[in-house]
Amino acid sequence: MIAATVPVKEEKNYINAEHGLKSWLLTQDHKRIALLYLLSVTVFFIVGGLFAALIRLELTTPAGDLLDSNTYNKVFTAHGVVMIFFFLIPSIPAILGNFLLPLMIGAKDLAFPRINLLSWYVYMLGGTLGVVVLATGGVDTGWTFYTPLSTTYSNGYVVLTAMAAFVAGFSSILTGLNFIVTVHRMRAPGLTWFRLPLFVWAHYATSVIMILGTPVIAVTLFMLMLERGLHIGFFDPAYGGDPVLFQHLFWFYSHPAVYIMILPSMGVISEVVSTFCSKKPFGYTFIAFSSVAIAVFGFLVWGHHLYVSSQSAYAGMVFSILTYILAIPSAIKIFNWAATMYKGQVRLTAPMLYALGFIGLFTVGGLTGLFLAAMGLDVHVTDTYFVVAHFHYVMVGGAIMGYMAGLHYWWPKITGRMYSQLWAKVACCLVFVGFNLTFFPQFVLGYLGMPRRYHVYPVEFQVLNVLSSGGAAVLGLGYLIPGVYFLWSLKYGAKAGDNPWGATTLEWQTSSPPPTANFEVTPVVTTEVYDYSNTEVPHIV
Amino acid sequence: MQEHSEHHIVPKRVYALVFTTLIIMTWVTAWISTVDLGPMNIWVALSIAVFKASIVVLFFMHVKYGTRLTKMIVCSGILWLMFLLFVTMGDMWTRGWMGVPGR
Amino acid sequence: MPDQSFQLFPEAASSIAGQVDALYAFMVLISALFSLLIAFLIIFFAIKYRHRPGIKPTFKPADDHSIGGMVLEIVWTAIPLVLSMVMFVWGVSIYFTQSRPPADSMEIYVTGKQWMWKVQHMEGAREINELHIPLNRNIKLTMTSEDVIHDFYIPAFRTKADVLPGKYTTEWFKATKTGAYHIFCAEYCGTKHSEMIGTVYVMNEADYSQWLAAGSGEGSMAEQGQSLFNQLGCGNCHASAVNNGIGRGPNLNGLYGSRVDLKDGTAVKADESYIRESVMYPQAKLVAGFDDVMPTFKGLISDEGMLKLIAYVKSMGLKQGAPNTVPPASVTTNSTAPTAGRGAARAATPVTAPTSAGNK
Amino acid sequence: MSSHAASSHTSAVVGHESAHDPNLKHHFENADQQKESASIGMWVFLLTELMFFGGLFLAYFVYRQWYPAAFISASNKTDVLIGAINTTVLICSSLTMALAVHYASLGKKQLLVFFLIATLLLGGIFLGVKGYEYHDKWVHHEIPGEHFECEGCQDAGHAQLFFSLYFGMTGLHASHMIIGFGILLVLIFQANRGDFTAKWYTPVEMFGLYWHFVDIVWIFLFPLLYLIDRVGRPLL
Repeated sequence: MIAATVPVKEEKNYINAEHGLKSWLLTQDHKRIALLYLLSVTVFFIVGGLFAALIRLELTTPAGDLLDSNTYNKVFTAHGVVMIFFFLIPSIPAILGNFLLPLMIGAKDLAFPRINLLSWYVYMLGGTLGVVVLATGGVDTGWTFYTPLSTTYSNGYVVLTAMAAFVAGFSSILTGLNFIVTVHRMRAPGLTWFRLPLFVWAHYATSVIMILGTPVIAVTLFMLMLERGLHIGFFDPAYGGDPVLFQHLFWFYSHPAVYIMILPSMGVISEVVSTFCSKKPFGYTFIAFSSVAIAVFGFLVWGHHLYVSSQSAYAGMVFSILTYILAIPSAIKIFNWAATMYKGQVRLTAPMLYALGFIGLFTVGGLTGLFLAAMGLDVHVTDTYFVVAHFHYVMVGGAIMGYMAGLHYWWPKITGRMYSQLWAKVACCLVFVGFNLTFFPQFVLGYLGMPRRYHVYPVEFQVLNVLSSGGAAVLGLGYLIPGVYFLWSLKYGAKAGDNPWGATTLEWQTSSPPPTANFEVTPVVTTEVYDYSNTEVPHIV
Repeated sequence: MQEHSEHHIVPKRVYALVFTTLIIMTWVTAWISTVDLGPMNIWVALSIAVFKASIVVLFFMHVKYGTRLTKMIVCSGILWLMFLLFVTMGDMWTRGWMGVPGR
Repeated sequence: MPDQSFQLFPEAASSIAGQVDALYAFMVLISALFSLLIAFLIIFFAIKYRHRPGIKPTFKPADDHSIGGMVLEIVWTAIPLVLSMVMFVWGVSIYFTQSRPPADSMEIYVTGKQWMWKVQHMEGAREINELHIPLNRNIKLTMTSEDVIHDFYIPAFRTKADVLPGKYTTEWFKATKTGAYHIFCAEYCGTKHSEMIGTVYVMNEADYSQWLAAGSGEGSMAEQGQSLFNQLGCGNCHASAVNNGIGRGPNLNGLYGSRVDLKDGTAVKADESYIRESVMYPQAKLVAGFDDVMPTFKGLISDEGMLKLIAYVKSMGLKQGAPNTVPPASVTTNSTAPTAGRGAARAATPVTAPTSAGNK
Repeated sequence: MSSHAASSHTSAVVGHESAHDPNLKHHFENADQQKESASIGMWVFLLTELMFFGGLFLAYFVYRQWYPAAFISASNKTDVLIGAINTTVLICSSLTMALAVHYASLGKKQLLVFFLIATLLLGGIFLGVKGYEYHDKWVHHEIPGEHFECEGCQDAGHAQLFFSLYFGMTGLHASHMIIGFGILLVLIFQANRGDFTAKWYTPVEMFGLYWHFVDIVWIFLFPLLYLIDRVGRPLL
């Protein structure tokens, strides 16, 4: 679709511009760094997935017959740490955001390409530390590192694990910093704030959380390391320290971190839904501002994790009402996406299926969050499988569905190749069915009272656990298939055009894959970003 | 939106004034800690510190002459720090208010 | 043994359970309605407005205005907001019923440690990983932990509370059905977290008294607390139910629940946590009018021993039934008595040096 | 925007006119954009630094509120004279840093180098004095942990929290100073080599922001750690 005024002179693109390992490891091209992230994040996704498989296998029987208690605890800790710090948080921002942000705003690169590369190395350093912990015996604190268990009683490598998360946090800070400066200063001429794609708005909001929240978890882990390693106590009740203070500090980051995971997904969904309905997103400004509202108010609700932890009941009430208010921007997004489809030209391609799956699952995830925000109900269901089910609906049903939607949507742009729509849709359906089978029974289990992080459990919970494990197998298969057809497409996939979906955002105006400099000429934007009036609607099914 | 950061040369006189104020305030805050102010002690000390920090930010760090964006960034930093400090302290201050033992 | 048959909904065996279940049912209903609405809309639109090549779209950009963009935004902001405020108020009102123990509650003390629950009844009976309670009585648990954070959770009663080291938290319930129900530790507490479980037995009043009588050979908690009190030499300085002290420390009669004026001009309510802190960190909150002479008893008293002392101090505040039954003389013969463990063994030090035992 | 928008792309190429500026990175359109980006980036970074210290400040406020007696008596064990002198030293280094930036913007190389070196020396004095204080605490067993002692402290049990915070906060501050020290060495070398001109001295300016930030942290640490209620004690 690149216009006639800007002919593509040669086949050179960012992938074949240079060759050799060194050209990748020392690259400052945001697109190549995105691919480095894609590779490493996928490895951690597989590792985290294997731990999940072990957990579900163990829980098929009430007794602890596959793993001993200590190993089981290390396995779920590893699953949590790997999935959260090394997969979910970097997944969309560092891969898709990195690749697309400059393209979408018509820039040649992010503001600080070297810092971008540094962030990948910092991430890899954190990842390496994490792998060292896993290889040398793991840690059993849970990903929440609650004191005094982590500081005094745990028998694993707490300091090293905290160090891994600490280091990975800096990678996230560097990415967020880069995005903020880029959005402020690198936009193409004419690209005003309200012409920005919603994906960019979502990433801007995410970056705000990254740079303001991450340092707090960093200093919390710093204190944790001092206490565990050097006995310089900050939280130890033996000296009058307060373990609840640790929980405040921890959740000040870790609750907004949920929005680091979900906001970029929401950005993806806005793009995908708009493109495959060939229609400007309904309520563009509402969606854009709801992202910012979530980023700001997301910082004021963390105490809803602490209703039963001896936090003041008054503070609990304030956190509860703020949580309910925070639910509104998410609801607004969902309604706007649905309304975007009204009178659109809907094409149920693979990315669109994932996006619709996202809307459904995130709705359930969000609504069950309301259960947990209700103080009286939370007292019963907190720390049970209800919570586990809820946050998996948000993180797997939400964040990962959105990630898959984005990967399928921009795959032709990233690689210049098409994958099989049929297989992609089959995989999407498997993921949807498998996911619900895995996590819906956990809501029931949670209300029955099965606490989370239980290695052995009373026999009456077995049926639901077996259902859940069965679903996990289907879900795992659903995630394996894309790996196959994506790899297949690299060699055998049909060449994708510059704009195979009929999208309007700037990244589709350059070639697929884009050249190193992104655009031959810096684009000048003169119209709204979602103007479909002159775009052909390709029929893809 | 795109304000240009005009190359603003701050006169040396301003630096000298700020510096002198900082030094004086340092010794004032040290002295005032020996005065019995009861619970106001910490608030007086913090107010002096905030004043000192403000003039460093405004003049040494040139925020007074900076763009609107820089000012916004500084303000949002302060706002978020207040989120962290006051919301958490809010928990500590309101323990026991609602007649729930231990909470 | 709790019921082991397959269930989809937990047994409701406490006075609060019905209220929690009602809110749950309401929220399930609202959630189901919204989820189905969204699911219906996206499926319906996906079919109705599917792309058909060659057919011109009926949509014009102005259509978004014709279906009332702003009005819709307001509607779908306002409706969820109103519903969520209902949930908020409802949730809070249940929470306060659930977490404020009624004044007439029967007290039971719980100590968590990796990985067991130790229960002390006021009458003296003690049990591990089991909790026997009478039917239809308000029960208040006062809980603490010896090591990490635990959480005492009884699903059938729809209630739980974290159990923290170094402070006291509470939980109350009124069981409405006899039977046996699960106790779970709901806060991850290390290797055998999932084995830190127990059973609560709800019994008829008669069965309960019988059970209680069988297990209280060591005297009531307050009595045990009194002997510990004497052993540690607390009475040398503090006036108590049986002793006038010498006034170096505050009078403990009627202390529990009262307002204590502190040296720094502030005041605190004398609750369990305050009493504990005053024994472990005597200088942290100095009482107005007294000198800083009391040594710390940190490391000399076990958490269970501390609970007994608290039970004794509480009993001094009561108008009647203050246990004066144990004469101070019996202390010397009581060295193997129930405080047990490291606490009592090491408690010898302050006793042999009573002059150093100051007060607060 | 596809063909419609694409057709409206002007063919006027922006971004090549300043290609001769060796300090302009290829992906920026002009020097102004580059400088602005660096400045925003630095401020955003300082924002994260602020939140980073914020966690420790929060812990400080919570425990000070809970254990005022312990905090007063433990804080009274610090040496105000040394603290005040060190504060003065750090403020002086902030002044020299501000002047370094000032002369960099005027393109006066000699004065730039002079004031950078002055900043380095003052920073060094600060760290030296801090080291002396740490040593003193070490000698008096005031390091939290097994051998902790707090002679004459009221509520010694909780006083340990004060010293944990003292070392946590000043240690984190000192580590920022040490990092700054390293960067200063590089800047002095570059300035001396003549890398900076009146048109381009961004690294000096950005480092100035960092150095002032570290100064601000100390401006808060000094009253919070050294000056809690010294009523009835001599000033020095």
